Amino acid sequence: MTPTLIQYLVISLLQIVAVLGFVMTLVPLLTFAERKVIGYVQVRLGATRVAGGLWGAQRGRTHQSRTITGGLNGFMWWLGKWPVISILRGLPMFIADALKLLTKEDIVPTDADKAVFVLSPALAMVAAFTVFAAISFSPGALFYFPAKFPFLGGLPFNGFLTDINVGLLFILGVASVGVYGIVLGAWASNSKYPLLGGLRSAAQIVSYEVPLTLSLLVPVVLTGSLNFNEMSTRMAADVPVNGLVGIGRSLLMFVGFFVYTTCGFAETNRTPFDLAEAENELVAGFHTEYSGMKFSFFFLSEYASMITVSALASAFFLGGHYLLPFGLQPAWNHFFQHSPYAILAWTCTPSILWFLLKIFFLLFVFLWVRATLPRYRYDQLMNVGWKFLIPYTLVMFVIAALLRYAA
Amino acid sequence: MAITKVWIEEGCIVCNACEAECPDVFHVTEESCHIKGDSRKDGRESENRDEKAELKADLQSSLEASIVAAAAACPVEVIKYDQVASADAPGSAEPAAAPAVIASPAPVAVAPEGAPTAAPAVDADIENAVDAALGTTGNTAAPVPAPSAAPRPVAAATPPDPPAANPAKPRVTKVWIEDGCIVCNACEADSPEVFHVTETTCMIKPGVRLDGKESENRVEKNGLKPEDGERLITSIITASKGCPVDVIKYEVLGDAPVVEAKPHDAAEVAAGPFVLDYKAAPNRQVVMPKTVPLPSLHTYQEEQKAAVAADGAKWAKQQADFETAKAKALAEGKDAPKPPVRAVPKKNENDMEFPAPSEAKDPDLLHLTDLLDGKVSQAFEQSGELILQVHPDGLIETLMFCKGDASLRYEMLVDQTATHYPAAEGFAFSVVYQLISISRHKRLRVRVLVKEGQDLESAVEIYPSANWMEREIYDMFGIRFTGHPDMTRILCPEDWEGHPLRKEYPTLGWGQRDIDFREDRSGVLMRMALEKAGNMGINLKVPKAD
Amino acid sequence: MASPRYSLLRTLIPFDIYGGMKLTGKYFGKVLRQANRGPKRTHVVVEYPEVAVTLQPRFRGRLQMIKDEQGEIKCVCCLACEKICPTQVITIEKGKKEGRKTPFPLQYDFEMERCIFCEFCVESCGFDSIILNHQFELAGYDREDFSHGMEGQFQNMFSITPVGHYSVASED
Amino acid sequence: MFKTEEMEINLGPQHPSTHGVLRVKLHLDGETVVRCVPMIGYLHRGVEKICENKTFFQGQVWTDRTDYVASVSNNLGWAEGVEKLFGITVPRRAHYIRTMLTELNRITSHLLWLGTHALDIGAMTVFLYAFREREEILSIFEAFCGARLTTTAFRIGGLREDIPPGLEKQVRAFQARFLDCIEEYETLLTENRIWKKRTIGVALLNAEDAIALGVTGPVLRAAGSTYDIRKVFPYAAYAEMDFDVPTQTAGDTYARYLVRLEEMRQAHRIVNQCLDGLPEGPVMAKLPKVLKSEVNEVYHAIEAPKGELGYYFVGEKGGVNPYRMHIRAPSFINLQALPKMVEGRLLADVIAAIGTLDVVLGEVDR
Repeated sequence: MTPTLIQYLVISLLQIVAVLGFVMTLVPLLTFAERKVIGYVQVRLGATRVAGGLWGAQRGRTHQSRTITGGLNGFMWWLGKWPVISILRGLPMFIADALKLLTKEDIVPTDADKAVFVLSPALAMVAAFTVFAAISFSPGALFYFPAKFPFLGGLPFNGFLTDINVGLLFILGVASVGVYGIVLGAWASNSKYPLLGGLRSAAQIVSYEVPLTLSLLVPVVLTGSLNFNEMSTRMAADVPVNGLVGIGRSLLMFVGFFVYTTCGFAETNRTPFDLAEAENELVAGFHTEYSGMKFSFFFLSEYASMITVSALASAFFLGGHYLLPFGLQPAWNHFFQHSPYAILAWTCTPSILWFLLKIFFLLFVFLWVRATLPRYRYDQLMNVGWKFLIPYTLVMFVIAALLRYAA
Repeated sequence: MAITKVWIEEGCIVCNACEAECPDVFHVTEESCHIKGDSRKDGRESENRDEKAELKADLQSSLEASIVAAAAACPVEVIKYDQVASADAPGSAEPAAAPAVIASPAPVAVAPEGAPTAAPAVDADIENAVDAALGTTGNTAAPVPAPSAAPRPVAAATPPDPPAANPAKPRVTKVWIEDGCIVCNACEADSPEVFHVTETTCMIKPGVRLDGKESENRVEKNGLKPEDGERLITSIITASKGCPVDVIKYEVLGDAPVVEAKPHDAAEVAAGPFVLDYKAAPNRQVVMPKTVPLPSLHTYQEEQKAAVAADGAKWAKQQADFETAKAKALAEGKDAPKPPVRAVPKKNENDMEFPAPSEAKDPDLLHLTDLLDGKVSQAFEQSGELILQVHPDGLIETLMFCKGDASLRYEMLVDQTATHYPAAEGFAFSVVYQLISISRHKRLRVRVLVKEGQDLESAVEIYPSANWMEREIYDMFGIRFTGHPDMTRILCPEDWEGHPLRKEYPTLGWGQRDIDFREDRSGVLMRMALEKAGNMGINLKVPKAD
Repeated sequence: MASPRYSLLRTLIPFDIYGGMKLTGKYFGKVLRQANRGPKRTHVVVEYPEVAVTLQPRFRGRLQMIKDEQGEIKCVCCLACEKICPTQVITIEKGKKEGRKTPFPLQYDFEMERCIFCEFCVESCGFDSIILNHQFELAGYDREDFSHGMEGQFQNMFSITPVGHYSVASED
Repeated sequence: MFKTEEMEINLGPQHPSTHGVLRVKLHLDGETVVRCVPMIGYLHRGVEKICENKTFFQGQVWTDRTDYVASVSNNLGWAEGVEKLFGITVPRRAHYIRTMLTELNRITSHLLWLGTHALDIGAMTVFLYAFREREEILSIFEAFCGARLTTTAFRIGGLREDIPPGLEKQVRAFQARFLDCIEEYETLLTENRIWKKRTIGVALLNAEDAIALGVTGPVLRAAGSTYDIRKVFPYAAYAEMDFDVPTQTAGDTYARYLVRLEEMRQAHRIVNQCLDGLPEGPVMAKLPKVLKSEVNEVYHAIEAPKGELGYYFVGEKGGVNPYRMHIRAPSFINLQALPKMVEGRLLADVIAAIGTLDVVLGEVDR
């Protein structure tokens, strides 16, 4: 059933809202997760409550007033008694964070280039969010509108916006625009620390684009596709696991995954490569002069690109919508595809669940690494990129080509 | 004035307060407080309650202040004393009340017995006392604030009192506020008895008005009470002049006094009834030291020699006295008096023994003395430390020897600092260099004496670590070092005046703002300050209307 | 230190990073598996103010005056504390009281804002008439919160001030 | 058209990693430091002048506030300096307890250094792990003297009170698990490739320069010298203790890191020995009620966590306060070496160098 143009537009709009909503919810949640994960790693508790005391504004005051936050805090206090789910304590904090950023005073430095200063956070943000146009969260239609549904009855609602066959190229191209936001913002601040941060960031992102792309070429060469859905499907079904080639392919994917993640960390300015905003050296790096909503745009774009990088990694290395990573899915399918148990047979089919789980795990890894590792120095970072990662990825690329040839 | 006798009445609570004030006279034991034997003529140590022995003659006047202070400090007031007008007239033995309720020695306090060293020992106490008296903190000398409940005194409201009978006395008959008040409080600060500034406008207070209403008085133009009109004329005119929008109008009967418009700066408005006179502020009044505590073997030996000689002379005199007394007694046929007993030095009951300086025996010191022929003033050891004092000319040579000589090898200059001796003759500062030999595990202190305004040669060439230390010495003492790469201030700002660690520099810095950290909530500080300051002669002045 | 033979291997395979990640992961797992208020806790933070902070018996908090069994103030105004105080925050006004032999402090003015809690005053007191209590919450919204008096509105030289609501001061 | 010029940048006085109010004026060529000028004095409070106007007894509280992370060491220096000036003999038990607390304080100081230094280089978790142990030691201080940071722990002539009951158990409990904690820091840092890259060869200072610049403490020992005042001029009870002086030869940040970690282990050893060999007896010498000095001049140095901490006293006859008091602050002298360490290096190395020098600005400015 082919939709009419109007129907198509309406559905697309709904999909856009869904994807943006998903990302825009995930980003603040990620900030909350960052508090909690790093807190737990550091034998702390992270955020456990929002403003106010347990039940009212403050215990011990003569006027005990029950407030919304007070009730929430009481509930969260109760949550603290239960293992594991007590990590949800402080969850409303992400709303408070967002509110705080929205209501903060917006400061523009006197000597800043005002137009560019305002424009650059938007640029970074737009670049980071446009990328999601090409990311496919679910393998096919997420669900179909029921037949009785007015106007849209019987039409599919997809888990992606567009399924273009050069999705990867689109993503890489658009994502690299984000660096302009950082550099321009840093330059427009007319301040020395942001300038240093912006220069660092420009050099860093530009140089890490190369190994990032090269490492992504490994699965591309192996499967011969640039399309998200096709990539995981081919990985799961098309290429058989036979002998040396199959093992070699999995090994290569495994190594490539780590190389790609390393580059991804650098690409998103996360520890151990967060030189552009190294708070111990450059105060706050490129966004030193930014405040309020403008700052939060940079903030959002950084976390959005974390999601992008995770999504790419899970699609290209971790098997995408299938269960097993590194091209191991064919073996799994071989044994369980025709299993009498429905659940085992289901694990052989693509699902949005696997994809999201992988993304969440990778995001957790982002936070975990941040809590563990020190930071590289600027020149060392460049050395790692140019002298170590690029040769490494080139070798991998050649091996991938050979494997492809052998298969 | 002098104190001849001191005794302790019944009821001592063993609180140590007296010993803290005057350790030369009082000694607090487990049960009671004793008057020390050293200070008494009969040499016994007891409460002196029954025998009432006199104090030694030389202590009678010198310890007067501290005894008075101790008596005042005694919480149960059992310390009694006989005070006479002068030490030569011990006749009028009338127990005098303490001259002032001061808990610390007055500024005239003199330090312990026999010591040529005088006041500096108690400088801190004086300062503390003055501080406490003024209710100010260690480094503030701000105006004593008024109790918050008291109405603000009218600084400008005290005109020179004209004779009451003068019929031509000018007075203000009416005051009113024109339209346009900007609620600036300036008038209320000048004349709080007349004006009351509300949220929206300024009112004339009912207390001074004939009709007793509170309003702007713009329409009714009610008159002022005649007596208030007379009394407050200056302040009303001041307020009128001071009004930034000129809305305060008044009518005057008679010749209005000429009043200059007063600038409204914050400090003046905030001033309490008593303003501390800056130049007399206790923390700025620096009591310069009168002694030169420069440890030196020569001085110590001379002192010891003098002490031994004095002791011998005393003994000889005692013996001679005894001989004459004996001869006299024999001649008169009485029993011979007891022969004098030579006093045995007191046994040291404490775990404390003064480390006396001794002759240089260390090979390093001897070697250096040989090397620096004639440039060494003295070399001695004290507290297990080697001290070498050299002439300023020989300083660099000394340091070069210390570092370069194969048998010395003092590789590191760990510390360099100076001390100010304003009372010394012939020099003003001593600069000390602490050297260590890492390879030989030895320490050496090289000391030079510097005159005021004299430059020293920098040691940076020999010991690069002297760089910042010399800058610090320059910063703190003003001693310049020639040949230093960057002779600028290091800790203080570049434009700082004075050198803080000199003894003439007050603890309250020049140019420091007057911040009163202390809020006189209960008024206790105010009362005490007034009482004590009056007694101690501190300059608290009432601001004039000028 | 890495032996040269395996240095290439060590470079290629990040054992060092793995070790660190393992350690931090271990702590994450531990804290996650424990309830915040369970019997066994790995995390070191205390959920103040709901969970009380334990203080050592010698803790030096705010200055407090002591009364004896008859409810009489023990201070006899020997001014030892006033003299020893390095920051001069104590001012005592000495006075008399009916039926009391020793002097009576009309005012014991203690300026908590500048107190450094060194306990020299308690050490110098020969009558055990002052102690430093266990109040550690010494922040207030207004200067009046720091007022300490013996009479009238602020009878708090003998107890905890209202600002220290959460203090665990009653260890006696 | 193409003009290049050096960029002058002010690192501080408000900056996340200058550990207080240090201001370093940097001339940068790109990211390379051409010239580095440390500027100090922002926290100058005139401690020396204040102490000259306070009694020997009162002056101790100001030493708490110079190097506020090692206040017990400062108290020890003050107390021993005054004792040397007066010629006071301190009971042996007091010496042992002093030694124990000072070594625990060395651990807290090094833990704080480790945490902040690692945080400067970006490893944020070590900071919290180090503070976990530091808290425990601070509780021990609290049990001993009632305060955690500004301890005012010792008195002239000994201690105010003997150790409270239960303190020994508390210390032993800490001692039992502390070595494992050091292992944890090592797991996170010692072999970590990024940590090694950031620290090896960074902020080099060889022994000759260090001695010439008067640098003492772990920074000097990391350059190869064995100079440790605890061994060379023993004070307190160190003469009776069995411990090693850790040294390294590289003279870089990594070497200093290793030296300080090893010093913590040695401090752990000394604390154990103090606990085991704690003699019985009084803790306070018998002294007159009012201490009045004679004319004397002493310089007493102890091995503070940051280096040689010296107190220079001049006493006058009958004086109850020092005529002159001077603190030879190790941080002040060590900071002199900063330009030598960082000129010609990168901006990030300045951060590492400030961290590795372990300066406390309260002590630098006094």
